[in-house]
Amino acid sequence: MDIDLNQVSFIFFLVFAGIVVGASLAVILHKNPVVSAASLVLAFFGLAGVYAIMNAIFIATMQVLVYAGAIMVLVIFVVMLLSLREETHLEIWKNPLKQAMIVLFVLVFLGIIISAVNYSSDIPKLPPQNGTSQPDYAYNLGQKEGLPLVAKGNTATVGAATFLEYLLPFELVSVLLLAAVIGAVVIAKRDKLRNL
Amino acid sequence: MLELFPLIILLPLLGAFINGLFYRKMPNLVAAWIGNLAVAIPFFITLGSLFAYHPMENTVPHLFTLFEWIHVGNFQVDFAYQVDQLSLYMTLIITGIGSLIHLYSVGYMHGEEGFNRFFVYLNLFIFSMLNLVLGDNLVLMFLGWEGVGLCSYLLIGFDYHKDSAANAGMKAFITNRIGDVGFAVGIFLTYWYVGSVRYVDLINALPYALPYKEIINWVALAFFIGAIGKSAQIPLYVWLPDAMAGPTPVSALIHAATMVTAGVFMIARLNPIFYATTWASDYIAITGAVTALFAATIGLQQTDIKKVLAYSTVSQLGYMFLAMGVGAYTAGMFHLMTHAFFKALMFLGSGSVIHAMHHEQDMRNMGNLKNYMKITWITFMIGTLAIAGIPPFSGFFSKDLILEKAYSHHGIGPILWGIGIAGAFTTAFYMFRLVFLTFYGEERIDVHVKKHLHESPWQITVPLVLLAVGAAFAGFLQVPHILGGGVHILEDFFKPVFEQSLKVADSWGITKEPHVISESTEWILLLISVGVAGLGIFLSYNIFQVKKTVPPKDEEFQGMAKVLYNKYYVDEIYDSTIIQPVMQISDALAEDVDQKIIDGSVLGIGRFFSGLSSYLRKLQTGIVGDYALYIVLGAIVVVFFLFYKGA
Amino acid sequence: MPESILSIIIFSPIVGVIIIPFLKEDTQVKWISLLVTFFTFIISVPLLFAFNVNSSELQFIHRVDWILKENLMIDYYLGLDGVALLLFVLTSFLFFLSSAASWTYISKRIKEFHISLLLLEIGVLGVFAAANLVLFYVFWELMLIPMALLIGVWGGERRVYAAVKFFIYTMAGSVLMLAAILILYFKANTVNIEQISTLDLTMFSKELQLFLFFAFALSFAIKIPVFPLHTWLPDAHTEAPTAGSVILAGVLLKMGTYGFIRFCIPFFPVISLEYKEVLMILSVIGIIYGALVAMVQSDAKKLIAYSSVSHLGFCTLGLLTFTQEGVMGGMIQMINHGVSTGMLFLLIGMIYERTHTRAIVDYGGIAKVVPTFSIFFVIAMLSSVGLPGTNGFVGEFLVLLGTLKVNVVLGIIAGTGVIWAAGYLLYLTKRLLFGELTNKENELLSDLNTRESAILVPLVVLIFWLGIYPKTFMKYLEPSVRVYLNSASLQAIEERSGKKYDPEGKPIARNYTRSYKSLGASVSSIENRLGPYLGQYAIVNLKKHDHTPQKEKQEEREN
Amino acid sequence: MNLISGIPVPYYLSLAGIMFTIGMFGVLLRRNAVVIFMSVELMLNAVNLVFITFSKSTAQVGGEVIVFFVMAIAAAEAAIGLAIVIAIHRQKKTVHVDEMNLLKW
Repeated sequence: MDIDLNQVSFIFFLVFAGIVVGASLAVILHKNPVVSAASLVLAFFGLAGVYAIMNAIFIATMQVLVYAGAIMVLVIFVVMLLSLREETHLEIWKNPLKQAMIVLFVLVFLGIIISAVNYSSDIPKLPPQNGTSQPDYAYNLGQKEGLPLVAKGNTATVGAATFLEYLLPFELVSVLLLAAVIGAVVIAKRDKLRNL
Repeated sequence: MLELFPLIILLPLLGAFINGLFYRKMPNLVAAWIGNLAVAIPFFITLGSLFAYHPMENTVPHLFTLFEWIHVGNFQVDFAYQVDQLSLYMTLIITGIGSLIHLYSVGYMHGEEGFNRFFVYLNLFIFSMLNLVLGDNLVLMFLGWEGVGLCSYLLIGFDYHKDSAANAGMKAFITNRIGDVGFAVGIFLTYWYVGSVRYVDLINALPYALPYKEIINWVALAFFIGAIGKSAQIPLYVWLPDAMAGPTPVSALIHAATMVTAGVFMIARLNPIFYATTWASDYIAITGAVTALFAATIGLQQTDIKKVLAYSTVSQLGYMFLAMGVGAYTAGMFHLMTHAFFKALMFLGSGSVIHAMHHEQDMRNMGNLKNYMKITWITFMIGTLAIAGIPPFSGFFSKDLILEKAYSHHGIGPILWGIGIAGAFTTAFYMFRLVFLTFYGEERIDVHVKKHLHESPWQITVPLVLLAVGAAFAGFLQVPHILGGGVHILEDFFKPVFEQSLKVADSWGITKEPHVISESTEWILLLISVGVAGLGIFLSYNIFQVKKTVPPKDEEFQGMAKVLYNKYYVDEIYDSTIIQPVMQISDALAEDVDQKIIDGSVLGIGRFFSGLSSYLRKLQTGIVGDYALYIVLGAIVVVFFLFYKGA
Repeated sequence: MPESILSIIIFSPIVGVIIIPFLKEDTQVKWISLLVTFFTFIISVPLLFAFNVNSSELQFIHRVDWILKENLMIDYYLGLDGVALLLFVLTSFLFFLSSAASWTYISKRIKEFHISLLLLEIGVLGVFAAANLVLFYVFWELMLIPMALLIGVWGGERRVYAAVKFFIYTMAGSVLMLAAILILYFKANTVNIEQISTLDLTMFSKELQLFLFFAFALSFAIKIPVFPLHTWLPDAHTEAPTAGSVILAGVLLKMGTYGFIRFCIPFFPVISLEYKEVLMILSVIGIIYGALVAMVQSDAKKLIAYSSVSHLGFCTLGLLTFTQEGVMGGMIQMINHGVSTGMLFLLIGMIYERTHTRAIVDYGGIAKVVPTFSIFFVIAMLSSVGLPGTNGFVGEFLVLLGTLKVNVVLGIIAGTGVIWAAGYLLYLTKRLLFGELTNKENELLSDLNTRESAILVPLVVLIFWLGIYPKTFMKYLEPSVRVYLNSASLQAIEERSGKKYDPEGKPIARNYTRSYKSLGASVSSIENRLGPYLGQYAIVNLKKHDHTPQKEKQEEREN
Repeated sequence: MNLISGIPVPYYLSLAGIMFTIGMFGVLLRRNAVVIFMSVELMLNAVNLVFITFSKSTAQVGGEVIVFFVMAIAAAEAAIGLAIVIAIHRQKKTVHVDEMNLLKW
């Protein structure tokens, strides 16, 4: 049963990974930005699948909602807004030296990453602490009426960790988002402000 | 009286201080009174102290301390003073002749601009000079030593608006400074070898210094360099003739009677060192003898009355050093005193002439002044006879004593004597040349000047007369025993000062046996010296009185006379061999080394980096993509480094 | 005296910095600046009386936890020893005079000028009072910026060039110093000056000691400046406004020599003894070189700037003799140079205010027009020449005395520096004051007014005070001299080498390194102190018994 | 061998690495600012994957929380970045980064 399930999840992993890689390549290789954006959405969906396989349900959901939904809509919206015409050919850097350098650097980078991955095969499993993720999600919230109060399940655990342990970063991020909203409005606005 | 001794030092300072603070508002008369009293009172105190001290019996110096000066580790120097025969003797000369010259200045400087300022400087000079002679340690002597140098600088440059005076002052100070470095090095060496700079300690340390016999010579030589500078000996004498740019009382006081003899005094004061020298004293004697003759020859052709006297001063100082070099300290000090009298007298006399002639100093424009200025003429004659060495005037006794001692000196004695005799002849000749050109012969005086020509006021003539008395009779303090049994007051007077060092030097076997001179030899020497003086006077009479020769105009000097008139071109030689090269080196250092090499290399580092960055900034294209590429490059390096380190 | 007296003095100029921006009138600004600097000076004077001259410890200590004491061990720690005390008071005094001297000299941006001046005062005072390296470094850098501004904003024609040069030069030095401080901190785990002075040296390898010593030495040598690193000085001095020049010459250069006294030599005695000849030779070159170059300068301020190179050469030379006489001379010379060169710069500034030219040829014969100025100038000049009776003599004489002991050749060469000094200074005086009045414009010069004379008179008093009764000042320096000499002695090196026992198996006595206080023990003879480091050109004394003073001798004889 | 849902950890990491590299290619090669922006998103997601992977493999929940934050920051970045693209397009009528070299001087 276990083995079967693993085989199934492995097959799913391969499928989703293929989607991610293929869609990613389409993002950077297609000359039409609209197609790129659509491919990116696809890649995000694939990635959400991978997350799901990893049993990170909350993040998988957020991936679909925030990335594939909100952010990509914004991107496509901008593409449309700017009415970027389909480019006649794939616009890349003209300088062959630069192209060679780019390819070389990136491949070197890839090599380093792959070889680094080989070293990561035996990451020590830390003893489960307050926020464990496997085998069952749990977050110890303290005591209530003498009984331990525990958050259970992936979403509950992540939520508990976010609002207990990472409350300050969370609040800072919210401030950052606010600033980004205001900044985006100011920057994207027409020159009226400048004339004030 | 000895308790009042601090006053001797403080009064001149006080005088200078008061006059200095209020010199712009003070009436001339008040300033003159303050200035004169500040020197006259110390003179009388000194006179009283002399008797209170009982110099003929007392052998222990009277020491007193005013206050602490510099105390560092072993180096203990105070404002402390030593009264003994030597310092009393010098103090008497300084305050005595100083008072007369102060009085004289009242008349001479009358109506001059800066009258008050003049007395400030004079009092300051007396103060420094007293520190020089009275200090109980070398550093205090050095204070006086440089202090008199400063006053000399200020007084030579008294008419600072004249370029020549300002330059002469500067020349005097810097030349003296060269000597001062020698003096300072001498002090340092003394301190490090002896551990003290006090004279009393010096004398006490002498018996233990036998292993350092060789070094003592070097120490003595260092001090002698100081003496060369201050006392205008070869090769540093060049400042003294130029110093005549100062007012005449200054020339009389500083550049004849007192300051320039400081070198001689210093050797006498440091007798523990100089007695113990083996070869250095010969250098001193030779330097002295050569200077005596050399300066005298220059004096032969000078036409400026003060320049003649200046060279004669250099020459007479040479005699004193000759005496010190051959170990005849009493003789040197004796000549110092007689010279102070007759040279001060002659300078003041020349000042009287110059004053009467409205600042005319060229002898070619004088003549027959004896009819106009009786007192000046007579007193001047006495001085001239004294310097020429005609008995019974003072110069005869002192010069004769020096020549006798030189002759009897071991080894090179007779040669020194020969040079001395030649100098004596030259001296007699040029001094009478001066007299004949000035006071006798035709009148070559400018008509405008002649109208006002008259004898000087009493402030000028009284000092002249008093000095003339001294110049005439001071010699009887020390009379050779072939002449009527002999008087040796001075020798006995100085005995306690030199005795102790002499004993040590004797015990080391340094004092060489002098040639024994028989009485007849002594007579011969005496007659020769009087004879050459007479010969010099006769020749001079023949040329300038009988033939009425007058020195030609500046550009008409010929041959040797031209060389002598131009002082052997020594100034020019110094200028081209020392001053110009130094200036050129300095120029080269300032322009090439400092600006180009040192600053250039510093700026070069800056230029290197700005050059480098002009290449590096080409990486800064401003295109986002390029920066992204650099980020990747940096990431590769960082990851690679971490990876390498982890592996 | 309150515990925080030093902090109060150091930061009292901040009052002015706060008030001045709110003032409207220029006169008010000047008055406030003058009052604040005067107040700073007045409250620093009692330190002189409260100072215990028998103790070599730091006094008036003010200590507060500063940066996370448990973890970093860096505290706010102020204290003064003798030499620092004199420089501290001199600083507050010269700032007061500078503020007064800028009364009419500065005509633009008066507010900003006085703010910079006051900030600079905080920095300089702090440098002399800091008792740990981090604090020292902070003040050292703090002083840099206002000084660069003073030169760069209120200077002459090439002011920006001079300011940048000054800034970069000093920065280049202080970067190395920062590196050395960090290394010291990480190795020794302390930045406390007292502790480092008695530290066990075995934790540093010889090479590291060499690096640390020269990192400090280079930084200080630039500041002094020692011979080949001096080229910023003439430019900075020439371009700076009067107040800037006075402070630069008066106290800023002293920070370099002070650094040698407090840091370089006590920290690394082995290296300083081994390399003292090198630094001595550089100092002597500086003396002669500075004097020769000064001789041919045509700009009066530049001339005096080069004379500073020469005079500071005497300072470092004296310090490196390691004789009592030389070190005392070097320290006294630090004060002297501040007084006499400061005064010369003040004077040049005063005449510049009237003529707006620094070229010497534009002057000549002005003594008749401005007699008071001339008197002051001649006094300052003579003090700079080192005439006995003035301050310059005491310093130079002692320095040369010490130098001759340890190295006869260098002593004599350095001695000739005195001749050159007379040369260039007299030549300058002659060209400025004496001779015929060549420039017609100068006939209308006005003489010094009361304010200007009042600035100069205290300096004249100091010149003669230091020259005639230097004991007043030397008594403060004596403990510092003892600490300095003992810390650079064989015994101290032995004690700091980590050995517990000497070759014979006896425990090594910790005479000097028990605590900082023990460094102030009385000084033994130089032969004992330096041993083989004394060098081959040193003079050896007569036998010991010749040192007994006259009095005892007499008693002996009577017995 | 460390497994997550039966799949070895290096698989996930390799996938992340490949994704990151592709994103990097996109950033470096493309000139269209919008596409570059999308490539950056790809890279961000690759990093997110790594976070999740380690979070799971070490049994720490913190990684997942961080990913959540990264998403929020990505949203903020998207807002600002696209606003800038719009502003630049309005000024220069182009979204090609090689024509925007204002970062010099």
